[in-house]
Amino acid sequence: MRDIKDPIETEQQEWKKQQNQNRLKTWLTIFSPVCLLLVWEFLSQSGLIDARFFPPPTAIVSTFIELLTSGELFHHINISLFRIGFGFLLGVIPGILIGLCMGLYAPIRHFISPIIMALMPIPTIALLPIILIIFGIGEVSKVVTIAGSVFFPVVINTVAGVISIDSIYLDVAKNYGASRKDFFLKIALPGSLPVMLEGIQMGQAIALLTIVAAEMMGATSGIGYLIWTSYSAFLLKEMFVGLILISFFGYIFSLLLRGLQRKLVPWR
Amino acid sequence: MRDIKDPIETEQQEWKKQQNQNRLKTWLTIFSPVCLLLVWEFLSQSGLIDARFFPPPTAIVSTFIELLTSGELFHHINISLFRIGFGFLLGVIPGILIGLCMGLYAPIRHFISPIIMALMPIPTIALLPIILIIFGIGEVSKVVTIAGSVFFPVVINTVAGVISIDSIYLDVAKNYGASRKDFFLKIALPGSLPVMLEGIQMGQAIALLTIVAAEMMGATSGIGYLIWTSYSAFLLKEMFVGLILISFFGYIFSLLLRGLQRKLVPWR
Amino acid sequence: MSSKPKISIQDLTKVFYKKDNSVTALENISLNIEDGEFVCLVGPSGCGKTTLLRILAGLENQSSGEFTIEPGDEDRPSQSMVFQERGILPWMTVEENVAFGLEMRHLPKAIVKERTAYFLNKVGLGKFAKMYPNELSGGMKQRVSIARAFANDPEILLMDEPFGALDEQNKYILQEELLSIWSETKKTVLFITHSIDEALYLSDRVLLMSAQPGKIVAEMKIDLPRPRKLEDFRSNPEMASKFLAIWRHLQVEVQGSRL
Amino acid sequence: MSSKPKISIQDLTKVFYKKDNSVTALENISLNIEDGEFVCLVGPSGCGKTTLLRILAGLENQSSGEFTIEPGDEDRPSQSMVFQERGILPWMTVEENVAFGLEMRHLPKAIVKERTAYFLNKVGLGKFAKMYPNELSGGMKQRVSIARAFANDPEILLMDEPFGALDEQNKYILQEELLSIWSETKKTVLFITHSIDEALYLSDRVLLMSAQPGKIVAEMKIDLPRPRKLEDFRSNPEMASKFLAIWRHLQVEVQGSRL
Amino acid sequence: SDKETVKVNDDVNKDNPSGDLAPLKEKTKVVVAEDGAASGAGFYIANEKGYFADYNIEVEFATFANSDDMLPALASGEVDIAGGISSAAFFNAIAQGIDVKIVADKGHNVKGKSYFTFVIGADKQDEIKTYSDLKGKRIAVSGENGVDDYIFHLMLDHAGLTKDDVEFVLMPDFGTMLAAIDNGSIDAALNIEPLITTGVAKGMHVRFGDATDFAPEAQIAMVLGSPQFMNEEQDVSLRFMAAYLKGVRDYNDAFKKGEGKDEIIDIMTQYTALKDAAVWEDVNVTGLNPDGKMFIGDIRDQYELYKKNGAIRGDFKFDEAIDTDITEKAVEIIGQYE
Ligand SMILES: Nc1ncnc2c1ncn2[C@@H]1O[C@H](COP(=O)(O)OP(=O)(O)OP(=O)(O)O)[C@@H](O)[C@H]1O
Ligand SMILES: Nc1ncnc2c1ncn2[C@@H]1O[C@H](COP(=O)(O)OP(=O)(O)OP(=O)(O)O)[C@@H](O)[C@H]1O
Ligand SMILES: [Mg+2]
Ligand SMILES: [Mg+2]
Repeated sequence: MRDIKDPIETEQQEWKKQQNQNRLKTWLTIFSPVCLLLVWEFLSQSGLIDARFFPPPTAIVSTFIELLTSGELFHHINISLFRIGFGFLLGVIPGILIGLCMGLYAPIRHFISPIIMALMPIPTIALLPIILIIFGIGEVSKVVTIAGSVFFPVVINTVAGVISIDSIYLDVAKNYGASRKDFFLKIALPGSLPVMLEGIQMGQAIALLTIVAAEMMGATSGIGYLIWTSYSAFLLKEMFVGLILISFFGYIFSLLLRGLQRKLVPWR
Repeated sequence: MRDIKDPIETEQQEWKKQQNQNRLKTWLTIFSPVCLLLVWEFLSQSGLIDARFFPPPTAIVSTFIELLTSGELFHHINISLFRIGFGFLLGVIPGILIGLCMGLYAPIRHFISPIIMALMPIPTIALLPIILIIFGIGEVSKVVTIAGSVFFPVVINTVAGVISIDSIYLDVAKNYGASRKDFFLKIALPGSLPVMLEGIQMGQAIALLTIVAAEMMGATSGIGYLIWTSYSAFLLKEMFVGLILISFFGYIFSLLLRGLQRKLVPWR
Repeated sequence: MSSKPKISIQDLTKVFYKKDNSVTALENISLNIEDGEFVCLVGPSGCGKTTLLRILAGLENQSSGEFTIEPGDEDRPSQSMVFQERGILPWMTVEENVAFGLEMRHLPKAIVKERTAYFLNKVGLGKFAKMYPNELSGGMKQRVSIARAFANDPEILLMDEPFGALDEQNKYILQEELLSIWSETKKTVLFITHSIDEALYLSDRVLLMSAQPGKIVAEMKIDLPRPRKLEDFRSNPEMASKFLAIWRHLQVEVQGSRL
Repeated sequence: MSSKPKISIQDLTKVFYKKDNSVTALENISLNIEDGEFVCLVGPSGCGKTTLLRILAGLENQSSGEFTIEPGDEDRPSQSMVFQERGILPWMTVEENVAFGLEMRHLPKAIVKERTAYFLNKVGLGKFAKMYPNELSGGMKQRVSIARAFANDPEILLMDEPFGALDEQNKYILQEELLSIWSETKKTVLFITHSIDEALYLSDRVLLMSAQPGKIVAEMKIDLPRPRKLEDFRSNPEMASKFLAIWRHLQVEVQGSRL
Repeated sequence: SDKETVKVNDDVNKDNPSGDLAPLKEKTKVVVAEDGAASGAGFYIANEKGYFADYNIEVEFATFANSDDMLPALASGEVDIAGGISSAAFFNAIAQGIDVKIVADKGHNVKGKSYFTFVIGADKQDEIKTYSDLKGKRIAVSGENGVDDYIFHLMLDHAGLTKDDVEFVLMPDFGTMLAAIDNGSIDAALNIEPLITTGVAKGMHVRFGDATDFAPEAQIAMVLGSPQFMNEEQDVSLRFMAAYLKGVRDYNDAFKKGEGKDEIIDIMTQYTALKDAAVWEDVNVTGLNPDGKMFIGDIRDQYELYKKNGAIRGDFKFDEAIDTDITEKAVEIIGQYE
């Protein structure tokens, strides 16, 4: 028995080293944004970068607190989250449905693909007037703007997901006599889910990127509105508050989606 | 022998049917944009959609020809292609290098990842003043704007590509005594290439999406400039010419990249 | 040979046609399999074994010739296939995978539940019912696949190298399990394998196929009494000579097709 | 046993430590392998065979104990490993894969070229030199892997179930090829397999491992004369009894570890 | 005028809440497109002081990034009133059948106190002393073929320069000009309040002369009306204009006469991005005519310039773009401003 104790101790020490390294990595992950902010603060305070354009983070934080206590910020955040949320859903759901149809039926795919490829590279900013004409200046147009940019990555990845389903699973379904509906629900949907979710993750990033453009027309509030009105009034601290909020929500959303992914794709 | 002729004929007929179907699909692919244009033309001509905002394609084509014969269009295309090309390279090359380093060295990855995640959702439009402060209003700032948005998908996919390299290949390299440099060039780079190229494909799409924003600052020509100045002068036909050019280049670029992919990843 | 054969195949030919070169995968296959018979098909790689099975399973159409599967008296599916390792659905739990065939036939919930549980226990996976396939070893996955096919209670079972990817010990264990379930249900089985030992151990009859184009060139009755034990089978000199006979035959075919 | 053993392992133990449960994969392995000997290691799944090989290959560190590989007189690498099917690099051609070890040692171009060509021909892949692995069958991939290891000309060869994923006919053919190359070079080989037949057919000595924690519980000398033929081997009743001895032993181990 | 076909309820009664026109029978919503500029003062003040409410008008503001974006919204009737600049876009829109009308003044420069004028880099003061010193310099202008471009041209004429003598830098965002002038990318810019004051305070640029030196009567911004609103809802539009002009008059009282200035500045800080009341004391505020009168001749000059530059496509009658009837009628009702 004394012989065995030795190797376990050796490995235990190895393991502890490993644990320490892992802890170090976690620390690095937390430390790096803090580090970035510290460097920024230092550069800005010391005048090495122009504090008028890059106000020190502490100044941004105090502006943030001001806006927060005045209640204004909550209003901006609320309305933007609403727009992002609805726009996201309105882009994701048709994206999935159309993507599934395209993936399953080759003629539909061949017909729609070129149209999607042609529309995708058109910048949102150029679509704003068209959206405005069709959907007016209300909430709908903002939601649609976001939906429009979310739609593309979702539809493309859904098609890729369906196509990537191993043909053996199609054979299994056929061999066991799956009906059309069963095939859709039990093979096509879950089979394409992993790749589809990557598209949705991308869609989420794009929804955030689009909020500024969406709130450039006829909005009177929202984080995007805050960013561009602050910017055009050269209130850079307020602008940075908006940008940091967007970063923050980007982080939160990707965590949420990763959680959803773990729930929806438990088999991975 | 007479027995065998029969099945071959049967299969030949099957094959011909298949061929016809494939031809049909090709036709659908070509037909669908044409179909879209025809519907648009009809709706616009008949007044079912507002021709002031959606001029019929024939009118757009004649504007296109006008711009083309005046030589103006060539100039716009040239300068934009130059900006897109350089911006693309300037985003892709650091993206690959930083991505490889992040993929190979966990501490670097843990340090840089959060910063990248925080910067990614910041819209290009909000970065324009910062880019301008640092790079001025010349060509550099336009190229950098494009590079900035191309960088993110490339770096993220390169990291994913390196991480996805099967650990058995790392074992092979170690077992056969690969040096650091050999490991980098013969394992990490080719191993991450397939996923990396997907990031590059995405970067290409984003480069096109960004050209309008990039050419909003101090530009006097370019497709993006054409689009937004036409739009702000309410010359919608000219704007549509610009948008269709972007669509067209998106198509061409993705074909080129797919060709490159076939060259660079012959083992797939 | 009193009643009609369960599976009867006449002059079945399959050609894969391409513009430049067309491949004759199967040529004039004629074959009868009795009800309750366990038949193994052995042949060199690429000789068309999978193709034959896929035609019987309705996943591929023959180019010429015919086959019939004698219908039973009940409302049972005519065939179910056991695919190789990749054939179980990764997004369903073990239980859902086993229930798949029954669900597709929209049987009452209670029946689905009962039969699923029965066959899960039969293959010793009762405790793993809620797990996903990626948490299982290769051997366990194949058990799921077999349970799914048996739970579906088809007229005939088509098995395409179900144990090809397993290690030898697991293979022996699963072979025994398969024989034990089979002896209870007495299904008609058409089983494909590369392994001569496996064919000899499992089957009532071994069919030998030639390399491309695939034809049935020999057959061999295996009259070893059942239940069989690996020990008896291995120490049986008659089996050793049968092994060598098949082996020589296949070697000629394999060498011939390798050039 | 006149000179020093080529590989000597003393009291090698490997523990995989985790917070909650630590696994003892190998326990007090002691073992000598002579120069030029072909040794097969057989054991139930998960008993630590791969772990032992990885330690010898320098891909893993032992927890305690020692091993030495006697260095040769030339400037040769001490060992090369033949991995399972996935072990060849998909982004290199067949030729580049075979040359990989030589390239890593930065040998002169001419030598690399010559040796690569020699071993490519040896395994019958001369015509496929410019192809990528995805265009090859499983058997051809394993040939590349073997050629790569032999081309590297190491002191010893470590082979981890190289033929595990192949069909039986291809397995027999590759086994023959391996023996023929080995008999030319007379390398020391440590070969892992699940297949009792394979172990008996290939090796000078079979080592049997117990289920977790892996220990060497038995060894068996195989004195069948070389060159061996599958026919002789299969019809040899002594081999059949050795097979059954190992089989019984493993069955106990496998059943024991299955609960 | 010939538009009398629409019957307008214009009876005046001192007992009405407004002291003049009767309130509308039903509460009516008017959507006003704004870009958050100080020149929207009339709207903001009228809204805060309840002049719209007196007529039972409810105003909803919609903010746009720039005035060109408002045209499609005006044309489709999504917004009723917009504050915009005169630009080729506006005339082109009319030429394509989008029947938008120019209704009233929404911004001109006050002599010597221009709110829309040139600035030069703070470090360029020794280099650039007179307009002709701008030769060879980089000048940022926020748009081509708009009022910015027009003022830029007038300045060049005044300086005796041509377009080729300077480098025209297109920079659609006034905020960006601050950054660009600070890092030396540009030497001068045609900027707008309150960014001019902000930039001066931060030491980025200084005011350079005054736009009234060469463009004393430039019509910079205008109230635009949607065709439906101006032609078919004259009951509403008349009351809207009356309330607007009341707001403009309060504005003039505050900034010209100093009456009730604190209240007005308070309103301005609420509605614009300039939140610092103290800074409003330094800002050169927008000139807003209390009777809504515009420099129509100047608008015509602008149009001629755009046409000369080839930026106008299609034909239309210039006079049809201008519809001041309602404004004039509103002035009649609420009386001339003293
Ligand atoms: N869809 C197909 N298109 C073209 N040729 C095919 C197709 N499927 C199979 N083949 C060809 O038909 C022949 C028989 O293939 P099959 O898969 O039936 O062989 P197999 O006996 O199952 O081989 P293995 O033992 O390797 O599984 C092969 O030559 C193969 O290349
Ligand atoms: N990196 C690791 N971390 C933790 N446990 C491990 C690790 N590698 C192997 N093990 C454990 O060590 C034991 C031996 O594994 P090993 O892969 O050596 O078995 P093996 O004999 O090669 O099995 P097989 O025949 O299935 O290949 C197993 O129980 C396994 O779970
Ligand atoms: Mg097969
Ligand atoms: Mg192993």
